[in-house]
Amino acid sequence: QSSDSSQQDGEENTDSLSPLEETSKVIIAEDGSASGAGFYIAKDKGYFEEYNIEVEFATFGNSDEMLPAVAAGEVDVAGGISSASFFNSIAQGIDVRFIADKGHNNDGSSYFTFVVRDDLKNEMTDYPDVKGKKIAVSTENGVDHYIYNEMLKHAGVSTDEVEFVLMSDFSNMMAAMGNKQIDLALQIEPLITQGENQDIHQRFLDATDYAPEAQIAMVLGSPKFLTERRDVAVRFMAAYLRGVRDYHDIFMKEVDDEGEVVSIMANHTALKDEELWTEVGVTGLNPNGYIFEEDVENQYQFYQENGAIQGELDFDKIIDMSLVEEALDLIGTYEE
Amino acid sequence: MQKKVSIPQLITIFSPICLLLLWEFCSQFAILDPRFFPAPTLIIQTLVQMGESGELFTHITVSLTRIIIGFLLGVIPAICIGLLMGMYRYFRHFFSPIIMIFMPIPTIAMLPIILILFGIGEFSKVITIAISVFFPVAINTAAGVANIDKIYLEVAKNYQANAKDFFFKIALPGSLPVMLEGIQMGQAIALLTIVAAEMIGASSGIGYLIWMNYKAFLLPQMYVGLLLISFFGYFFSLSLRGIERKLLPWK
Amino acid sequence: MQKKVSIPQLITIFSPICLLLLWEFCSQFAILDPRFFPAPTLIIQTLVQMGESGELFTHITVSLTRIIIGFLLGVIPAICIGLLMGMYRYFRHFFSPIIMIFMPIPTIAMLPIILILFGIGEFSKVITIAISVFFPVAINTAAGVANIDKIYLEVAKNYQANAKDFFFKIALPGSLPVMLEGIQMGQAIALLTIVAAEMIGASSGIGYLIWMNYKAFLLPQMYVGLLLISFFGYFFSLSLRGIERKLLPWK
Amino acid sequence: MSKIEINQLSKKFIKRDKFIDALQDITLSIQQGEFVCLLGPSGCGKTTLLRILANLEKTTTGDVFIQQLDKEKPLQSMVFQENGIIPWLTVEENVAFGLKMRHLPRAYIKERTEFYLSKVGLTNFKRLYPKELSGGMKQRVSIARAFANDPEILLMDEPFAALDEQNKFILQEELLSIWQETKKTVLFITHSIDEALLLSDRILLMSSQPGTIVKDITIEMERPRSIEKVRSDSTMTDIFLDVWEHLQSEVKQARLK
Amino acid sequence: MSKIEINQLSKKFIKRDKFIDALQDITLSIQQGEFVCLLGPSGCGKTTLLRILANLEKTTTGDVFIQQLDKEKPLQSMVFQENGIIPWLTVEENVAFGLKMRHLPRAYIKERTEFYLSKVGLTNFKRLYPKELSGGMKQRVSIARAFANDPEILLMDEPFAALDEQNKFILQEELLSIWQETKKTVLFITHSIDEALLLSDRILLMSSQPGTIVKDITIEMERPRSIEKVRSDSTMTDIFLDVWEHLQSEVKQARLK
Ligand SMILES: Nc1ncnc2c1ncn2[C@@H]1O[C@H](COP(=O)(O)OP(=O)(O)OP(=O)(O)O)[C@@H](O)[C@H]1O
Ligand SMILES: Nc1ncnc2c1ncn2[C@@H]1O[C@H](COP(=O)(O)OP(=O)(O)OP(=O)(O)O)[C@@H](O)[C@H]1O
Ligand SMILES: [Mg+2]
Ligand SMILES: [Mg+2]
Repeated sequence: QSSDSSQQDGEENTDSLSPLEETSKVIIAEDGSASGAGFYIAKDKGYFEEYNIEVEFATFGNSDEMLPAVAAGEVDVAGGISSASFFNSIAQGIDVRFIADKGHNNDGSSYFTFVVRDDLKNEMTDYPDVKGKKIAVSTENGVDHYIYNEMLKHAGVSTDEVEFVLMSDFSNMMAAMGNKQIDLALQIEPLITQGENQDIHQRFLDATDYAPEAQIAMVLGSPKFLTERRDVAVRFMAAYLRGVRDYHDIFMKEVDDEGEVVSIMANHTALKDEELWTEVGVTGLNPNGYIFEEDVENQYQFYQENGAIQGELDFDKIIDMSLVEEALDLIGTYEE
Repeated sequence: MQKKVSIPQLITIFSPICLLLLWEFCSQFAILDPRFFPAPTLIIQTLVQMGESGELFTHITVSLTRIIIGFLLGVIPAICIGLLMGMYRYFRHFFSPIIMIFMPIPTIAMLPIILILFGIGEFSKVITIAISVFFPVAINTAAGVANIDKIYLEVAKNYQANAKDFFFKIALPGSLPVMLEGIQMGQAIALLTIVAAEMIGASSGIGYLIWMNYKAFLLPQMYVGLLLISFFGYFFSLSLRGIERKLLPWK
Repeated sequence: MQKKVSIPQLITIFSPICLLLLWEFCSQFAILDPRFFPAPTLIIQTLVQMGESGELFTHITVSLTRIIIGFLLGVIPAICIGLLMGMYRYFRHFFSPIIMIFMPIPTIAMLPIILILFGIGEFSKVITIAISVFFPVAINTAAGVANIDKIYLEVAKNYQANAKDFFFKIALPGSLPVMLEGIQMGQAIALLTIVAAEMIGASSGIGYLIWMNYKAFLLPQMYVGLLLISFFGYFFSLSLRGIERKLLPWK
Repeated sequence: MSKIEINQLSKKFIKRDKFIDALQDITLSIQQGEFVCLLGPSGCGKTTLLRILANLEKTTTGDVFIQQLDKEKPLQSMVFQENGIIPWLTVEENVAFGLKMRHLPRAYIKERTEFYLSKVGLTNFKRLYPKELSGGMKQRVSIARAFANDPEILLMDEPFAALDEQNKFILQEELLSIWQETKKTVLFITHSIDEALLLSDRILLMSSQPGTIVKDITIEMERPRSIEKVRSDSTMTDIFLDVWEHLQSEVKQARLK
Repeated sequence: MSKIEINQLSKKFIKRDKFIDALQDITLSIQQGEFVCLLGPSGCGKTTLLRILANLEKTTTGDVFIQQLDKEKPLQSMVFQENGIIPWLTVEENVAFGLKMRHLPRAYIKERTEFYLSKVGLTNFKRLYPKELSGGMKQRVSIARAFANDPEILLMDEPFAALDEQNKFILQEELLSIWQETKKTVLFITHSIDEALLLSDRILLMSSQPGTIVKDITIEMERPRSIEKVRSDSTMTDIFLDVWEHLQSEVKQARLK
């Protein structure tokens, strides 16, 4: 279509993508985490509405529970943490695709990183110190496990030299820290900041040290949504990316919008304290929507080595950036 | 006289207050870690704040609707199947192994199956509650019918009751006391299941309140949720006892 | 004669088989989505595979140990407190509101508190089970004591039984039938809780098997876990009925 | 033709692969309006015989026949020993039970119920549940229920066994007075010889297991009878001692076995 | 000095803020070895009086006294009306219950238990549970338990009320035979005048509520007695009719109230 629009700023280009003639509803599965920023902002700022798209959020206990919902066609789009279960479900014929970035770490202030128990913060200063420690991770054969493994590799410590503790919830880790049951945990924002403020734990270095391009969360699309409702999907993606860009402007470029975005975030996530939003390490969201494809493949390798994968996969089919590209064509590429 | 009667009542009121005071004390003096066990006063404060904003009210109505509908949806078929099981032994022999097999399956493990079969709408939440309520009620109803003194069956037969009369005059009222015990249990289970039920694509409700706030580690808010569950548990129990007294004037 | 007796047994065996065949059929012909409802034959295959590798055996022993210890840890204090509640009314008035308050709190919501208080070791898993077993057993035991016919208490008094004899000869055996009903229920709840219990830092066990495989979307493996839970539920139920018959030769 | 006709009846029970001969070769006929008492040692099969007549048990061989004069009327109604009244129905509903089960017109049911309630003196208690009644009152309800149903014959299985002597007598008097009004055929089981003497036109004496009828005694004392008269009458004392001796020897024989 | 001494005893119950006068101004004394029957209309307070003696109820005014000749022996043991034997103990354990509660030597308990089991003819049934026993056998257990406990006095509250007439008589005979061997003082409640005539040395007749003792009848008929003798004896028939009349008028009065 219009290749000239790619040179221009997104804001001015909305008219090139006309609103739908009939209002269309899109159901988004969410787990209430901050990485859904793109969805929240696009909704509250009316970007979806501009395209005559009505969105509805369905909240799940965790991202794995969304899979059956995607497969059953109950939701069109889901935001999920990368894990073996995605690959397995795809191998089993549940045709979900990774369609955009929904979270990666930013240098120096990772939103998903290791924390160390408050009373150990002085004795634990560098990676080799993790030897012999109890480390809590929230899933086995998920991105957490992958990052944990990367960290150990980086530290030069073998998996036998530390104790892997599987804890189903990040909050359980807080509790276990308080009870001195674990020494380290792979924790997520805003709990990292909350825990720091309550002297439960402190950040332990930064995840970008060993996994700079880890793809933590992704936007998933149901194939039906991507094919049969392509016109809706394109507009959806365009609105999403506009939301992500607003987010990027505020949190990465520190453009001032008088707190509108922050209050949207506080409204949609469990972090209600708007002050804290200036402190937390926010998730990185690619304003152009692309994901770290290579890292996704690495993760897949890792899960496969662990024997957690059943069946073979065709990555070209899983990672589907065509929607992002189509949307970028329409609203233009974001320039840093 | 008057004084004597109220000693047990005094104790009944005194015991939870006692517990609360102990908790308050331990929390204030950090014997229990106040980060994890916020003082009751703080929880009450949070409750009031949440109450003022009105959001609490929505959560409560949403959950209560789910609990009540789910409860009814579980209890009604349970009573029907239970009565049939009690009355016809072939029915009993057919259903009891099925109940035995499905009963031990934990609610959390059923969630994905429910999701696939019933989607993510209200219905799936309600059905989660219904399923967990179903088993104890069905079992107790069957036991209730089986426990009806044989002599009443013979009286009915001797006085030529037809099947319908037999059902409504003998089987149903006769099994009611044991059935109501099962319903009482079902009520407790309905509440126990609300958190799990509201893990399926919910965005409001007391269960949602509890686990969302736990995930966000906002413990006072989570305790508010627990407090509400407790309160409704107590309230439902008492209401059911009241209904029981109405339904069983002959006990 | 011989043939007549086995008709109910036939039905009892027939009904789950019927269900399995229906499932197999629906799954094979994709009436039920086979990605979510793998055919029973596939599940059995998976079971055999997992069994051969020996890992299954570890999971089973680990979980059974937890269930049994947790069960005992819940049942024993429940019986003691239940007996005291049944025998002394002040005790009853003191404890019943506390039980009423804590009973409706869902197990999942208790996990963080358990974690704080008891850590992530074996003990916390066991205590999760124990807590959920505690309530029904305590309530039933108290009801059991309260239901002992007054005449036996008077016989004991008339024949000058002392407190200890009264406890062991009258209160305990007299409340046993109702208590055992509570224990039967507690057993079912212990199994229902194993998944939740093994969410606290576990790395083996049937509950772990279920939710890990669910999280990894390995559904046949998950169903193997559910199958095991079902099996043990059935098995425990039957065993308890057997024990009941031994303990209550006078019923 | 007689009202009740029993022909060569015998009944066997199966209990743990063993046969129990409960009744053997019973043949008897009872006339319209007769009050017949069945007396016999415990376990001789009295209840079994009654249950066969009440169609709650099948015969093994032989047959029973009850003459039906009015097609509208039920064949028989039973007064059970104890606990026969239904605890979840009020006194009134219990009395109306048989009529309701036959779906008779409401007004008729009401009228009959009121009538028999007043006959047994329970009008003021009609809204109560059985748990609030004494043993004697419960049996009154049971009797009123059976009479209200207006059956061809009445079967009574030790209706007064659980009552104390004084209450028993009051109920016996009441039963007789209702019986004399309605002239129903009654088959009445009892263990008490005095009761049988007071109530019956005929006493059928049974042997212990297997139950057969060994004596058929006609009581000719005029009515109304009273305990005082029964006790003072020497023929009655003779019948008492005769029956007593028979029962004692049956019971003692049974104990020796 | 007499064995049991009751002085100006009265007893009030409180029921829904109303006082019930159960017993009023009872004064009586019973001699060592006497067999005394307490007869009275239902609800006159017989059980209440027995329960006061059994220390299961307190007096409102007045006092009771039981003479204790042997410090080792319990003051009293009770035979309850029905269901008094404990269902989760075997026949043997039930009989030994009182002795066990007093923690007597094992061998002694065993010997006493065996003795009374054989006395009531239950030796072969000693390992059974009560549910497997007939009503008569249950009451035998209850009687054996009370006698085995060897108390100063025995209290019996209508022990045979639930039995049929023939079994009742057998048990009455057995009770008399044991009583004659042991010469215990017995206070026995019954509704049956025949039973009282057969068993007792003395009949205490009570009025209906509030219970007072209105007659004290000494039965002088020689022992061993039998129903036949009682029935044929004219003095006995007179006593019977006398008591009967008294009870009937009490019961009828009570009904009119
Ligand atoms: N359903 C049954 N199954 C097996 N045996 C039975 C059954 N009903 C009765 N019997 C046996 O049949 C015999 C007669 O029993 P039945 O109840 O008729 O005696 P009865 O004369 O009424 O005794 P009672 O005077 O004690 O009431 C008894 O030996 C009893 O054990
Ligand atoms: N615990 C109690 N509370 C209130 N009233 C009672 C209590 N026990 C007995 N009564 C009343 O005291 C009176 C006497 O009762 P009791 O049981 O002694 O009579 P009884 O002569 O044994 O009668 P029965 O012959 O029916 O056994 C009755 O009116 C009864 O209602
Ligand atoms: Mg009978
Ligand atoms: Mg009494």
